[in-house]
Amino acid sequence: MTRPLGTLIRNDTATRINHWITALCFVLLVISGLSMFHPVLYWLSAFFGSGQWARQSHPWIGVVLLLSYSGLIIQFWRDNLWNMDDVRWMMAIRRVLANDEEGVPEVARFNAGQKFVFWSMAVLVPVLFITGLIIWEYYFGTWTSIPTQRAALLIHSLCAIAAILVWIVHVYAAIWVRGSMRAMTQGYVTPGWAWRHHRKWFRSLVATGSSGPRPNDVRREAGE
Amino acid sequence: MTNYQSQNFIRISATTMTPPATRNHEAEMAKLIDVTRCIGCKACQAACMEWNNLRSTVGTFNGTLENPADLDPHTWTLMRFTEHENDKGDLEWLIRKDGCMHCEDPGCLKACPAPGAIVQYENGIVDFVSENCIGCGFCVKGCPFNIPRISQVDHKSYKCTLCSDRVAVNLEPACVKACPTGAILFGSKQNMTDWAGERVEDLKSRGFANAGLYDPPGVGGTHVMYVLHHADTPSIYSDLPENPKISATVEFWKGLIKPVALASFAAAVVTGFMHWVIAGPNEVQPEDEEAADRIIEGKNAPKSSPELPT
Amino acid sequence: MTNTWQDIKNANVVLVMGGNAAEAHPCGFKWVIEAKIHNGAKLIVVDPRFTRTASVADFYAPIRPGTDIAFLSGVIRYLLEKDQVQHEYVRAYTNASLIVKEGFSFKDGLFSGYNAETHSYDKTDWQYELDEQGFAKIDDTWENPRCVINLMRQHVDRYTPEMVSRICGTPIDKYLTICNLIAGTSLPDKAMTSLFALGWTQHSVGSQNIRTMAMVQLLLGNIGVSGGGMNALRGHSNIQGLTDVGLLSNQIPGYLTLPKDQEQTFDDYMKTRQFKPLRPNQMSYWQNYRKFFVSFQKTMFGDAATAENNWAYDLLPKLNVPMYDIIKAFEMMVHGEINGYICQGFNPLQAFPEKNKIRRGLSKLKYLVVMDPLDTETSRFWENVGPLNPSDPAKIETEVFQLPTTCFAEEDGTLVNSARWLQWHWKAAEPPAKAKSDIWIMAGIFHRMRELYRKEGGAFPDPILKLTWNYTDPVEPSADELAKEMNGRARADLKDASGAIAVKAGQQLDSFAQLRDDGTTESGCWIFTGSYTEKGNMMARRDTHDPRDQGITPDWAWSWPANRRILYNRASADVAGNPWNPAKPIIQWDGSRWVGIDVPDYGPTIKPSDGVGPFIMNAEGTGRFFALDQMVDGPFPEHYEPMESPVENLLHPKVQNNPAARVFADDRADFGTPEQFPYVGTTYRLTEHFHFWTKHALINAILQPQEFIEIGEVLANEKGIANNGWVRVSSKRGHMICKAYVTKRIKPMTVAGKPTHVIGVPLHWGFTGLAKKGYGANILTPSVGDANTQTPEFKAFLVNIEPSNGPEGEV
Amino acid sequence: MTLTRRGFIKLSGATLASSSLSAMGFGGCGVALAQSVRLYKLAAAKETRNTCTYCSVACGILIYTTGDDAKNSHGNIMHIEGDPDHPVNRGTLCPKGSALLDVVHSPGRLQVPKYRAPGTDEFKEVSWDFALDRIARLMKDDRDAHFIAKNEQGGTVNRWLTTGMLAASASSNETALLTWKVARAFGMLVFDNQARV
Repeated sequence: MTRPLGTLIRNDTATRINHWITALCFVLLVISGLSMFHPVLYWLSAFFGSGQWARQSHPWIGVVLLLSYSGLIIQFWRDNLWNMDDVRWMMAIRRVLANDEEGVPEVARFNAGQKFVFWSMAVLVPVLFITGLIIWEYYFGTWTSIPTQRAALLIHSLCAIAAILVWIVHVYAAIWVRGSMRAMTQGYVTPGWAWRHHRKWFRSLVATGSSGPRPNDVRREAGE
Repeated sequence: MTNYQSQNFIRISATTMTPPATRNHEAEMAKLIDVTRCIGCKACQAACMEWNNLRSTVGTFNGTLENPADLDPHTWTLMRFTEHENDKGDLEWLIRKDGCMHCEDPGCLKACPAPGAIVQYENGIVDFVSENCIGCGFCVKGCPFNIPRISQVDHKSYKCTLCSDRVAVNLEPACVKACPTGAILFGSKQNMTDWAGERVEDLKSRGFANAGLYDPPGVGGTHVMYVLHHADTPSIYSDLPENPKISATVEFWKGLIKPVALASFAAAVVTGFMHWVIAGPNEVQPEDEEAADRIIEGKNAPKSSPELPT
Repeated sequence: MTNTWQDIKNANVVLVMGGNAAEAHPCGFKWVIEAKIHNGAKLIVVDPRFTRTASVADFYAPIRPGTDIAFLSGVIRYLLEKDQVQHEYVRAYTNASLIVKEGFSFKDGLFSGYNAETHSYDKTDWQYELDEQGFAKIDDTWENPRCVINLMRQHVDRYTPEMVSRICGTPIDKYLTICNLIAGTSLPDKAMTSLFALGWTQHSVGSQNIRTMAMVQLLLGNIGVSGGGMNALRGHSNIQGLTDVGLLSNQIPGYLTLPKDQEQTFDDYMKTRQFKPLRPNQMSYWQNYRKFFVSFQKTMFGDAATAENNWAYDLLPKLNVPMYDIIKAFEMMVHGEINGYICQGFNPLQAFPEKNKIRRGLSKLKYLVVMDPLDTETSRFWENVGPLNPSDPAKIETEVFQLPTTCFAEEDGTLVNSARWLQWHWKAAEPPAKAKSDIWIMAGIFHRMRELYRKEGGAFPDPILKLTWNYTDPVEPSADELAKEMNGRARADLKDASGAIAVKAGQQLDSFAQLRDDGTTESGCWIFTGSYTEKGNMMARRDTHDPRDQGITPDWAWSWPANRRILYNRASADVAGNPWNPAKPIIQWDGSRWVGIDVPDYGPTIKPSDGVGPFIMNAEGTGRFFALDQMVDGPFPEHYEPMESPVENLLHPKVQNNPAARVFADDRADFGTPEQFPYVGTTYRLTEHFHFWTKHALINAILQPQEFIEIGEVLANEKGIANNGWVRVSSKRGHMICKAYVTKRIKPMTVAGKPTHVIGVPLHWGFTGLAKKGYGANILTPSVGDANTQTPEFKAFLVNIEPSNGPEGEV
Repeated sequence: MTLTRRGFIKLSGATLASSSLSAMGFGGCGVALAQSVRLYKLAAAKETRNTCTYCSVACGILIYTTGDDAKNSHGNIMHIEGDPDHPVNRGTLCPKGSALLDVVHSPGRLQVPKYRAPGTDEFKEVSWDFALDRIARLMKDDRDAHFIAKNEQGGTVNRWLTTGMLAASASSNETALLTWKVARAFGMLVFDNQARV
């Protein structure tokens, strides 16, 4: 991918592929899942050809999602570690929402909202996966008792609802914060974007002469 | 001649429709299984397999007389045997024909996400329409009696149809017809309930003080009912549920959560939209680029720059 | 069955003992349930196992296999002691009052006349005292100690409740409860029905088991009445018919018998078959024997049977032994005395006792012909199937023919059910591939034989060449034609007493009363006369009306004899002809004739005052407590232990087993002892299967897939046998390895103070079919039969049981 | 996923069918419901009255055969159930009777005459003529060699003991009479049926 001169790499190619695999899976899971969740959304199964196909595909897509999201976890977990700045950022959320990021604590690679999305999914995806296995009739229908399966179904649904809500936040944030989409499609952001939204990250790149997504000398950074 | 048309349904899975208001005067039918005159001969099982063209596989002896070992997509009814020693120390061999109870309020239908995969006719029969079944197994979780089974071949759910094809032409189900001792009877629910009352009286006169009819109110009554010698303890009959009802988990999952979830999705989307309207997009401003440039330039300037971290 | 299936619903007490009606005859058993629900009947089950019949019983008691005579003799003692008998019935309708000959006695387990060398009785003294006219002497006051009733009372006196309990293992309280329930039916308007089957017949005392119960029923006045009777629930769809048509070693159709060696002339033959009345005025219906026999011979040999040649008497084979039954046949076979064997729809390798002996016998044949719709083990006896059938084909020189036949759905014809109904059935489809009917095959063999004898001559061809074969289609005679042949027709114009022609020559007969002994009538089976008349096929009738709703449907099919549905129905009314039970009359005297819902088993216009007894086939006209010389092992039933028994005979240790039973030397050598084989084995059917047939039917193979035995929890614990674990069950004659079903339904019984365990062996598995392969129960059973009928003793023998590692350990 | 290729094709076919019915929209609900009940399968089958072949209750049965007996229609038995008119069983059948269809069509039904030669370990298909000719030959040779016309005392006995026969238990009376006639014409006495076992 060509990148205009002077821009910063927000997400490298592998990350972006990983993300979009995850995103695709998630969307498909939402579609197929919702088609089995509420009668008024059953028509969503038509995207899969039929309800039978939607039902059949859903768990397999879930498996892919789990693997794919695991990749994201590996890549992102360190940058999503929570710290006191995040608390302060959260306290200043009203200013953030008002598009006024001055006076908000400087943000490193990810802000608290992004971290919330990341960690929510990091919890919800495995729970969805495990409960999903329990209710995967074809392979595991006889592995657990029916009351367990009923509980699993309920937990699966609740987690899915939560995940969808988180996802809505995530998608809206991507739409709302201009430039974010390009960061995940083409991978780069302008220095001004980085300055505006992730000033701390920006500074660390500049300081190490890195063009992103991570500072050049990680050890030194870590050693500080 | 045997097709039920939409007016004949009182419940259809995964729909939000209102049951048809016409044809509201058909008698509810019911099968009455008089456990006290059942000899466990399995004629009902054989007749069911024969009529419905079902053949499970030849299994193995499993330490009981129950064969196949469990209900399966080819075994829609199964005799279950319990060797029960009563208070007096006498043996009672309790034999129960297991199978779909055709609940008035069917848990399977409630749980089913596929429109029209499970239907209930006005005569009370709860039937699976395989063409619409998506094989999710939710009916298995929804059923308070553990009846439906998912085929490993076509991934669809199967259970007793109460011989809806025979009943549709006003015949009794195959198991009912076959039963040598009249332990399975079929008629209007009213008729069956009345007859059960007579049976219970006879049983009480023979020393079964707790004889009674099993027509569990928790699922709104059933269209398959049992006469039990010990109606106070149904669970001794191979775990017949004491007070079956649709699990609270299922009720919650298929009840409150559905609208709440949709509403919360809508709310989230609307909130986002309103935020957009009110606050608008968060765009990078020229000042931001300038500030950034300054930093970058500063970085490229002599190392003495005070602004830079070390 | 003396009564019909539906008639069971009229019973007040149903006693199922010596059978398992719910499992073996579920659809007939519905009438027991009907009796319970609509007639308030009590169901009593006496069985070594708590069966599916017991599961719906009002009262169940266990009994050790092979001790039914002790149990029922005790019931007789109880009834006499409590005086709960139907007095009027017993006096008028039984031989209670007749006086027995002086020489008859019973001592230490033996009746008078025993010959220890031949294991048989000289039965000369088993008779009544006769007066000058040859009639039996009688004492209606019962004061004469030689009255049958007094001898019987004396005979059963030893069967006290304590003794019964010690022999049978039945707890005394349970036993007395049952006695009390049974005794309740001594009231004239109460009836008990006895439902039994092979649980009584398959013993070395089988016939006497049934006789004891019949005596109980006579005491209670329960024979001939609605809801009563002795009801043998026959096993196979037409085993009644095959017996009626005399397909037994010593029989001629209609319960006539083949001549014996010593009956060299026809007159000799008739001498023992005249059945002169033993009391004045009695019908003694067998007096007509000659008519039945001559008419039969005319059917067989037509014009070749003449008065001059004694109706072709010599064309029939004569017997030098009582009979060549199956046990005798296989005894001969293992000794190389039989070269050829034909099995028509029969699977002896599975069905006969001591399977290993059967295989040895078959292996010595020159040829074996198997006609069957199914692939039977017998037809593959030469195959090596490992331990399940350890034959060495290379060493077996038998030529085997496996001939495919039609099944029920592919042919017309009649079957006789347990209630003696002849029901016509119609062909529904063609047989598979090249399968042919048994009629076609038998005709094919006959025609080829006849051709060979015509061409080549040979040993005594006369009966073959003279056999009547005038069928329209000689290759495959139609069922209709054969049915007409059995009914019989007039060979000449038959005139009635007034000289008018009653039946024209060539017409079908209406009744066996029309048969003559002058050669002018013919009938292939006299008891079936009336089944296919000039009016048509009576067996195909389908009118369901049931007058009085009492379980008699006179116009449904046809019942032998004479379309009579309840045998001995004259006994349903008192001496004056009024029904004992006015609520359920069968026939009654209306002042001029007998009227009612059934055909009277009696002369229709015989006045009650004539004193003709209701049991018209018996020479004295009454039911018999004392059986005269009709049984080989005694005129009264006596408890003898099974040939293999865990205990000694408590009544007479010196006479342990039935002294009149025929036991071949090598079979006796194969009996085990309680030291080696301490448990009682008993074989039986399961309701999901029919013998060895339904393992070929997929549904039934699914419903009961694999061989197992049943064992009580106590013994299983003692032996370390787990439910669903493998066990090795053995007898002196062989062993089987199969699964164990550890159950609460078999409990140890205390017999003679010791715990006795029963092991149940269902019999349905073999090495062909769709179910899992198995050994078959008869690998264990002994080769010995009932003294009278040679029915094998399948229900009581000795076994041992051990845990096993399963069939792998075996191979 | 354990979907085999063949299964995949089948499933795709089904999918195509159902999706074309539902056309992206609101499921296939309305269309499918109209066919929710299986057609009553006996509507035009031929009905024949018969008697159950197993025990002696002799339940009345109705055999249903495909086709209308037209010349070109080779009827196939497709269902058997109880005859409600029959006074004893009144339409009921036991587990054996209810499964009669499976014995009629059992894979264990014999199709052709077979012969096993001495010392061999297999059955070979033979013609009926071969089988019956050979049986007659064996029987005649045995009868001629071992027939007993007179006993040791010189009395006429006319019996043949070296070949025996077991008659069936489920064959008709008519078969029984014919069998009796043939067996006794030969002089057979080793002759029994299943009455006792």
